[in-house]
Amino acid sequence: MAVKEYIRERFFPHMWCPGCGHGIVLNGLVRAVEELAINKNELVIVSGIGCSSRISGYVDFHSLHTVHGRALAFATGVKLSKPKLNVIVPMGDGDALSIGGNHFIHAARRNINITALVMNNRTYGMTGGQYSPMSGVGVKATTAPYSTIDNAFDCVELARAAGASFVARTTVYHVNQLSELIKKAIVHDGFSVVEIFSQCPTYFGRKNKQGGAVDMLKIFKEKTVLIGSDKKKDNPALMERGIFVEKELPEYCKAYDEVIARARKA
Amino acid sequence: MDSQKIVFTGSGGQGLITAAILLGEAAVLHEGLEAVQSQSYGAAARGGSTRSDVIISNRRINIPKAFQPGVLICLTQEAYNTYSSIIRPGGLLITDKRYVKVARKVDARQVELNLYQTVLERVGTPVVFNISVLGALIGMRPMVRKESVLQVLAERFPPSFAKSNTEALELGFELGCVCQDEI
Amino acid sequence: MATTCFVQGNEACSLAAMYAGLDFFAGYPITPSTEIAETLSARLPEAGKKFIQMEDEIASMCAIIGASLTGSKVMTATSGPGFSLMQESLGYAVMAEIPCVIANVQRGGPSTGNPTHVSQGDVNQARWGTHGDHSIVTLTASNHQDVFNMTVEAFNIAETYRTPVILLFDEIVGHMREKLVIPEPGEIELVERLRTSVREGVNYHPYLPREDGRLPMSDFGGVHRYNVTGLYHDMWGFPTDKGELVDGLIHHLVKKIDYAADAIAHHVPYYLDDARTMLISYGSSARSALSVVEQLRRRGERIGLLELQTLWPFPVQLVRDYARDKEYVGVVEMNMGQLINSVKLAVDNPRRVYLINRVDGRLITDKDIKQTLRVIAGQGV
Amino acid sequence: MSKKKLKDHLINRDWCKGCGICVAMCPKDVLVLDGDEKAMASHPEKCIACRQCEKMCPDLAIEVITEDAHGKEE
Repeated sequence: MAVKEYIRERFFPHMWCPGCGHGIVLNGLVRAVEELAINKNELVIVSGIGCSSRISGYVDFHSLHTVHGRALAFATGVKLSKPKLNVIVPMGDGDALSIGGNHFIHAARRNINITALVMNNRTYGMTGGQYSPMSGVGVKATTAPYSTIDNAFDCVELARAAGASFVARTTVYHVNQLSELIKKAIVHDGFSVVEIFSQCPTYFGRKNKQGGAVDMLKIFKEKTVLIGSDKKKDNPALMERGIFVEKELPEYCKAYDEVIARARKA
Repeated sequence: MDSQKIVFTGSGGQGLITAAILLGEAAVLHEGLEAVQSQSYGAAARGGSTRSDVIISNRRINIPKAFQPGVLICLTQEAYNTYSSIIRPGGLLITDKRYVKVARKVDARQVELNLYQTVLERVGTPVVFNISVLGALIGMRPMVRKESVLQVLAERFPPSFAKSNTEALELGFELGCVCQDEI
Repeated sequence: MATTCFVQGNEACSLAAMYAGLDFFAGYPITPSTEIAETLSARLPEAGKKFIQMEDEIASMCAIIGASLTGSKVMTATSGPGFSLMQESLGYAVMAEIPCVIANVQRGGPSTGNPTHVSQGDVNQARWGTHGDHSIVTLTASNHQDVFNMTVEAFNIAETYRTPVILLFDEIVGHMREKLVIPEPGEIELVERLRTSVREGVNYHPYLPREDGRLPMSDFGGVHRYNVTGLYHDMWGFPTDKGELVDGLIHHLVKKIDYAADAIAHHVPYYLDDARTMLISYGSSARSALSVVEQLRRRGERIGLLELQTLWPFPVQLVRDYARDKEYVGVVEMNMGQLINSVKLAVDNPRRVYLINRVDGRLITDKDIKQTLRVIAGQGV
Repeated sequence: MSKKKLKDHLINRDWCKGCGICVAMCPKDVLVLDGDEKAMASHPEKCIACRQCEKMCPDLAIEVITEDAHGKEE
């Protein structure tokens, strides 16, 4: 395993808390990139702000650590300007779906060939455990001492409705599926979204009495099923994992090439 | 040549801004003059009131707005009511009978054209009304040559418009020249 | 042969950007700047280059920063409300030293204000709109030839100093049409991006200035994989909170622009040699100021105009030198007094600096200026 | 394809934060946390080289080294 070829070892140990699921996402991402044997010089990682976004500093790609919520907008500039680059955008749930929600749906609408990884731990970890748009109703957070009343998004349905041509979901417990889905998302020619349930034992776990990292991983195991599983029929509350959308649609940068062709003909 | 200040007023969609641009462009590109064109914008793209100012001079033009224009063209009653007072005393106020009933309250020579009707009868389409207004203007006040405007029309519009544009400009120009004798 | 055309100021800005080698534009429609996006949406694809209409101004500013890092010359255009939205990422471009050009065609404000009327109310926002200590370059112009020149200069400064450059035009200049002579290619010198000569495998430091102060860049997609962040960072671009590194970074960001103030102090003096009264103005109000100066000169008054085209960094030395022998200075601007504060700080006798303004969305006229001048001179209205 | 055999667990003690995920997720109880709260292979002989610990380690601190039947390192 040549994982170390793809990381910046001098910054390890990383800054995430013990047992943080984001490290497992990093692990799966690096594994996926290694298996795809992508030239590191053609890989750009663009991230926003939050615990998740620190992932960009740890990988030995071209790395762009931007402002909160706008990573996809920066990434759109990178990709459209130089379409041969592979652009991967890891985001937290607040980064992607709260402050960055508009950029998320518009990147999906354009179907620009960017891989968005939504690392969903249902909280704002960096600022100390406030509730996020993915916390859902009845959750305790440092800004919800009486528990939340806000509904959560369904990230998969949002991405699908907005026009993403690859949409998948998994958890950091399902590590083999994790790197497989990231690989498929990177290879997919269009906007791809992988929502990854990730645990924050420090804030979400503690506040909501879910136990430590191991206990939270077990919850991911128990509360999710593969798409199409019979278990879902018996227990509709189970969250499905797998690929929800995978279709060929015109990719934005390629469509833009046609604009250039039309402009030159005119 | 002293500065010529012309203000076109009417409603959006009448093509007045285009006429103003054509005038400025003819002066700059084909007469070696300086020109500035500006327009006031309303929120509505069509149907709102429109004003476009053109200043033509052989010197640098500092202030781009024509506060007291020597020529004022009003092509709606509303524009006439609103703007007729801004004309420079002794200036030229041009209206079209189709759109404006004049009240003769200002100190200006007022010329009432019957241009819209004539264009409809002779060219067959009201689309080129603005071009004929421009023709009438330079017929009355030869600030740029007709040939310069024809050249700009040829550069700006596809060949399919050439015939009706030329007819409209000539028609307006003729009427303008006739009026020039009267004013 | 240079080409002569009769265009809007916004078109002049667009044509200049193309002349300067613009590769990538991202923007969002907003009056009175929209013609820049419209013109470039036609021109850029013709040249095989990129135009994108983003979902908002925030995204537009972010997208041009991303594109710049791949080696593109980039630009966005907006007006007041959009400029407000861009401030966070504008600060990012300052911090990460990203060459980019932001055209702000000013309208009335605050808030939605008046989209179709003139104002010069964003002068201080251009300087201090984003948070934190920083320096910034802001250029402006009063006529289309200068709009062209200053736009090309904006790209040149952006590349030279690795900095965002703001073009601060106004509604009058943006929307009016006048003559523009487009120079031949090569007639105006262009500054191209300075790229590192460091070879693959050798340590490249994206934030280590050369002896001349310039920082050679490496395009994303090239052989050097480095980090770009809005956090305080070291010479590799990685976050740091070490005191001496942070101190060095902040000083570098401010000094690289402020030390260049004299070199980039673009201005036009009119009749200042023997003037006893000096007007200072910029943008469309400088046209009215010049009209006044010419009228009063014809009456024998010794008055002149200093038209500033570089607003930030404020040309302190230039203004101080011109103001030295003047009885008084009138600053003509269409706001409640923004640039005048810097003028007062620059001159020896700030009590002889007067504001001549108009803020009702109409162009300040020669009459307005003359009336205030009479008041200043104690001659009554 | 010949079956992979464990050669070694490389555990980077500087990176390991002692979260215990590897210990809990190992199907064969190979790993434990030692007195310093760092992962350690206490029963390497039971390892089936499934790499679950390697893939699930949030600290990227574990590498499972295997060899094939001919003793070639993988």
